[in-house]
Amino acid sequence: QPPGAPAISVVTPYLANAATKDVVDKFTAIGERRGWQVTVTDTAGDFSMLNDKIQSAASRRPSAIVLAMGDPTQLTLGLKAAGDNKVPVFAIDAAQADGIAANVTSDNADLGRKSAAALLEAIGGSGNVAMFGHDPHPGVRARAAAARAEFDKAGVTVVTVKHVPVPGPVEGARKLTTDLLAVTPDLKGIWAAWDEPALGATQAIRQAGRMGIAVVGVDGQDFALAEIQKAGPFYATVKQDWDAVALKVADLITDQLAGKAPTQREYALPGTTIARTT
Amino acid sequence: MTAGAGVRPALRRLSGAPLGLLALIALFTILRPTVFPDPGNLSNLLEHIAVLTIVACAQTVVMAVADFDLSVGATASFSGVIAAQLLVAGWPTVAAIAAAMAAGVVIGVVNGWLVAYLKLSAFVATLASMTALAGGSLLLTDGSTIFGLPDDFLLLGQSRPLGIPTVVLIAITVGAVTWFLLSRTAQGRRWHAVGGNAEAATYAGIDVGRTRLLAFVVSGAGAALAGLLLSSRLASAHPTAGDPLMLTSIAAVFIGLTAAQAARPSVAGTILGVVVLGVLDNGLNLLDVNPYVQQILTGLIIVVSVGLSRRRGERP
Amino acid sequence: MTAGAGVRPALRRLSGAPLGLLALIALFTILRPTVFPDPGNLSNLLEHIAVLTIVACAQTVVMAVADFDLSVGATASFSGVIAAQLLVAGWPTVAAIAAAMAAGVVIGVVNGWLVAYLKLSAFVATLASMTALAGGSLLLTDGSTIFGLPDDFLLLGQSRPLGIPTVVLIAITVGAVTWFLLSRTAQGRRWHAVGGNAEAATYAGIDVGRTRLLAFVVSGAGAALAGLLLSSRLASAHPTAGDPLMLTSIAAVFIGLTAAQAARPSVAGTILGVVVLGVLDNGLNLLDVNPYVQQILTGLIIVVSVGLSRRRGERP
Amino acid sequence: MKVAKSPALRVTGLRHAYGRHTVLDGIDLEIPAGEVHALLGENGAGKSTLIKIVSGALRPSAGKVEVYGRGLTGVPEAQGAGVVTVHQNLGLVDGLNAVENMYLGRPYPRHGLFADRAAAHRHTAAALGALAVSAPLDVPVRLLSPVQRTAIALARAIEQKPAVLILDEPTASLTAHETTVLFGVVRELRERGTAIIYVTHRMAEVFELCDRVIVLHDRRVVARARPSETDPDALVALMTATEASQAPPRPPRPAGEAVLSVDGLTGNRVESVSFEVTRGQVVGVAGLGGSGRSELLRLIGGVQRARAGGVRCRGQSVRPGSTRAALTAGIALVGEDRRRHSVVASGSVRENLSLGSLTALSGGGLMRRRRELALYEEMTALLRIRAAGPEQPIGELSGGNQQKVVLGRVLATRPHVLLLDEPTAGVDAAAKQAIRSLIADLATRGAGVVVVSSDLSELLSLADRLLVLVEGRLAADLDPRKTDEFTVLRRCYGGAE
Ligand SMILES: Nc1ncnc2c1ncn2[C@@H]1O[C@H](COP(=O)(O)OP(=O)(O)OP(=O)(O)O)[C@@H](O)[C@H]1O
Ligand SMILES: Nc1ncnc2c1ncn2[C@@H]1O[C@H](COP(=O)(O)OP(=O)(O)OP(=O)(O)O)[C@@H](O)[C@H]1O
Ligand SMILES: [Mg+2]
Ligand SMILES: [Mg+2]
Repeated sequence: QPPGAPAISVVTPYLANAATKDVVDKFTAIGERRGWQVTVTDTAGDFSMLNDKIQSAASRRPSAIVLAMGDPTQLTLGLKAAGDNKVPVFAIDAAQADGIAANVTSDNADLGRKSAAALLEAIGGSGNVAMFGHDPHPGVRARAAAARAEFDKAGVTVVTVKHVPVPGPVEGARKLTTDLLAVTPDLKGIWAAWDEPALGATQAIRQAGRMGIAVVGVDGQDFALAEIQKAGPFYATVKQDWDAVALKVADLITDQLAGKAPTQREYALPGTTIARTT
Repeated sequence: MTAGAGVRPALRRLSGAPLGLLALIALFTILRPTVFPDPGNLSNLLEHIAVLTIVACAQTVVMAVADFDLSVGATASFSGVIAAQLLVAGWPTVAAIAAAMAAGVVIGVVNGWLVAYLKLSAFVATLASMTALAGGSLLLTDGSTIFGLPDDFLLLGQSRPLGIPTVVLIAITVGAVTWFLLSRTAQGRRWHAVGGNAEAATYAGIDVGRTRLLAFVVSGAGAALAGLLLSSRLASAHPTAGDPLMLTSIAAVFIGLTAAQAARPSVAGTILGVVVLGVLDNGLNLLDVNPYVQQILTGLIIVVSVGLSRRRGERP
Repeated sequence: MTAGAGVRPALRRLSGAPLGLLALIALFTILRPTVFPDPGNLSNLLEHIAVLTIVACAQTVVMAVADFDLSVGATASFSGVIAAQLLVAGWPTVAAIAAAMAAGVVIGVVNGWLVAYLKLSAFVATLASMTALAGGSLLLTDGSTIFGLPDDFLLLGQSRPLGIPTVVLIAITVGAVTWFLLSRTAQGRRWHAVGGNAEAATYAGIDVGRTRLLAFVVSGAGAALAGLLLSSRLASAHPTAGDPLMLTSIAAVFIGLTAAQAARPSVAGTILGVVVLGVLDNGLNLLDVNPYVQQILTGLIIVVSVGLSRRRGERP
Repeated sequence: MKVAKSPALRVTGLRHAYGRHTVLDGIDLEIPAGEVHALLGENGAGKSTLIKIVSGALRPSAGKVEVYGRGLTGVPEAQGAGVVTVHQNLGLVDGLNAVENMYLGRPYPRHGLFADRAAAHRHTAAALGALAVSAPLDVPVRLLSPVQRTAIALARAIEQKPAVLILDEPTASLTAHETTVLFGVVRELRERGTAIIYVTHRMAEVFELCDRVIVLHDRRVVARARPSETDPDALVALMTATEASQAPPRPPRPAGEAVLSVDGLTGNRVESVSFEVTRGQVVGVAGLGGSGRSELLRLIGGVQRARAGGVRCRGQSVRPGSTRAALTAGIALVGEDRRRHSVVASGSVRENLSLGSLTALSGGGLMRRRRELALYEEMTALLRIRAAGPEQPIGELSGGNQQKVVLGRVLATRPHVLLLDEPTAGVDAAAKQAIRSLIADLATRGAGVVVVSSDLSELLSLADRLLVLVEGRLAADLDPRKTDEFTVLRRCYGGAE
């Protein structure tokens, strides 16, 4: 990059997560094509450090900071430092908050609703379902809330809500499912907040031979698509449009560089359901 | 003065040990009389603890030499990633497995060398290799999950000859081999002697450095095997899949030590620890309590069940 | 033989210790000559390591009695959650802080009681309380972040009287107090004595149980303080905010031990360890390497810098 | 001035059992102020157990302990009543330095509000000086020699101005010089009215120092006597309940070929030491504390790497700095500090015995239990080890019996050269005799033996040749049959011929 190229700092606590990595890579690629100097920093789940990283980034006065998938309520200190240094912060899949110019996200409520709808379709609109979530993650939490509302509306019983351990979500969900199957003979579906626990659930169901139980996930990761193609328990996933998200953020930054502030505080982009039937 | 005086306290010590476990089993059997003692559930339970058993046995060896290995989880993740990448790149299954196991052995040698010859504390050395390996796994996979592994590789973790899962058979074998190594061979004596008093071991003509290094090699190999089974079971390799094994494997060894009031780690104690953790997890899942309450209960029950297993007596 | 014979090796030991750190600093100064040694960056660095310093100092006390405390991270999270909930419920700031600190002390008493009197191994006891506390924090917050804390509470972690962050001042105070406790008071000598040889301590009339319990109380209180600072800094309380402190605090003590080739934990060594970790993190960030590669480098550099600090000599 | 002899310590109806194994039963003692009572008994007779009870560290199964009429229950109470103990294992914290150990469990002297560390330092140096020992005060005591460590433990006890002082084998690792100084200190304390219990396995000390002798055997006190009313043989007979047999003086052995050649060996303290040991020869090494005797053995045995010089065993040069290489070549070493160098406390008696010859006791890497048990039987019989069985944790054995297990471990390697550092420290009279005849026996069968001992009379009676180390250098090569203790001691101090 030529000297004087706009510097963009990307910070995230979740780079070990495939979706995060995916969208960050896409954004980086777009940015570099536009001649920006993009740096990426990960804190492996540590929010205190994430604040530190935003502060450090801010003190270097980049053209913009991009926060990928971090809960902004825990980042007031970093966001304040960015504000003090007049560095705009754009968020990917985080949330609206003071100090964030705009948040571009897959619409988590939409993801929740669409995935719930897919599961309802798979189980024929009635029966018992279980939900696998991870509340400390705000996006996942929002999805789960929307899905729950959808199930309640359809009159489907949510027999249990499980907390998927991170790290190790696949194996964790697999064990949870095995135990769940032992106590719930009439289970018809499992809703997972993202694809990895859905994969674990699928494997447990397959091993138990209860092939009638349907599973849905969210994210549209490659392995999920592969599972769906097998026409096994993994019925559907809702793909987040990371290309669109990355592009939108890049466009907002381009505008910002041209002196145009974003018109909205949040841009929520819908997801696409990928089901066996589609 | 007869041999009885020495044997009896040893027996007493052993008989006290599984008390907490029995209480746990009784509790879950009462609360879930149809589901918990069901053979299907028990077989599930065995399958769930198989991978941990392997890592915990390997950890027992390192802890017998009074060190510990924080890198087992990262090694397991790494080995799974290596195997998966080679398989996806078209290597034959056997070659990929061999390469992953070799990686585990190399990691063990490096850890062992750092601890035994560079004299870093085991915590620092294995924390460093844990960090580096975690970075390595992420770099190799680019943070994502590798899938599409060939069917013959999946047999390792998913087949059930005669209805018994292969992973369980492998875990039993690893347990038996480790038990045999630690308590029936000259090498096992060396490990225990170095762990008990390294200086005395030196005076007795034992090569302390080599003994210590070998223990890390065992744990590296054990962790690599666990990683292979994990990725075969999950039909995919994730760069952090093995990470939870670190803390739980050490916990299993310590629970065994504490419950059996033993002066040194033993495979029997470790397996007791693994089973306690496994039963607890399975039982609480079956009870379907709130997942957060389940964590609270896990903590409390570990204390109570391990405490129950103890009689008044010395600290291990 | 004169006293000189003893002083010189001690000096040599000390002078070797920061070698790795100096090498690290030199490296980053050469690679990033304008940014790294900049006073602004160094002040940032201090602020970043402040919370860890507090927890690591508390951990040093527990490790001086030859135990360790895995629950410090969970205790920090828990204390932050307690304070935040009480604040949101309208308690005065001082009362909420007092309650959170009291929670830390109670946790310390429970841990200490389990280890010192129920004779559970420190690993099992503090792992259990870590698990239970993690569940407790999640239950209290329902897994989400508490925010909207009053401004006077935020002063604790965010104010900068005379340009120096309050957290740094608090960390310096905690470091000084812990150093004084450990190396200048009778209680400190009791801690070291129990850690060095509990039997000899008993013979010398030291109440080993109480001494051990007190160490856990210190670490509980230190962790609670760290949790308060953390949630004040983050202006919010998250149920897992403090978790990473567990491994890093133990790592800092061990790095200090290994690098200084000391026989027992010391506050000076621990702070060396904290600074090594802090400089490493800060420097690698400034270099802008791929975050996965950064993890790999972190592992490698820990080994090299700690290894560099060692001369040929005894194992700590 | 003699203080009136009121009973300072009274023990009544004391019984103690470890599990079902009763070691003390119906013990009554009365120690008046201003008297030194020797406590004798063979290894495992229960002396240390009795002492742990009196000092409050161990709760008895029955009976009571009173000091000046006050009943005692724990260590703090006992210390409050003025009972001070130097335990057999010294009770030092290895990682702490001499000053910190000196004030273990006690506050430092004060200077106004603050602890006066300089004064603590000075007191420690002075207290050690009073015992004629100097030691670096600011290194962990684990780096110090046994003499220095013993001195620290003794100095700490004496500093506390005890009403009742209990010394459990204080001279086990002291040389003649420090022993003499210690006796002076003990006599002084006696003059000041301290009641003293003195445990020893050195018969001469009983007659030199003590006012009374108490003999423990088979859980009970079997004799109380004035030294003037008895003699060493009678005491040994009481302790072992057998007739004492005097070992016949050894015939001189003809020199054979060299089994061990030490050539210009140099370590930290030891400087270019050369000598040869021939087949069947017992070489004694004498020297003051810190003269480098232990280091010499460590260098030969491969525990420490020599800075210069080499070692050959039966003509083959031995790879330096490896105990394994030394052992393979046939050189076996017993270290001087049992707890540090010898015992794996977490293991059983059987495992500790086997440790030196794992290869011989295994086949294809697999331990052969039969062979191990045979070794256990052989060694317990040969060395008269008192253990409850092969599986008993070695930590439960008395100090002397642990030492015998370690000797057994080394004998099992069938060494050509045996290096023994203070082999009879803490070993009872009968076992001492057994060890001596064992050494003689080994020599007769062709092994070369190098013995370091602070017990000069023992060295003189045992050795065919006596080397004297002064400040790490070989200062004299004497014929034990043509010299006496006084001459040896004079040479140890660097005196010329
Ligand atoms: N902790 C213990 N548990 C079980 N038995 C023990 C324990 N400590 C000592 N014993 C046994 O009690 C007996 C007395 O031991 P003690 O240490 O009092 O002997 P001692 O007279 O001091 O011998 P020595 O002269 O060898 O030091 C021995 O048979 C020993 O094996
Ligand atoms: N690791 C060490 N570091 C520093 N000094 C040491 C070390 N080991 C031994 N020394 C010192 O070296 C000297 C020689 O020690 P050595 O143990 O060989 O003496 P010794 O003749 O056996 O005397 P002792 O009767 O005290 O055992 C002693 O003064 C001892 O304090
Ligand atoms: Mg004794
Ligand atoms: Mg010596």
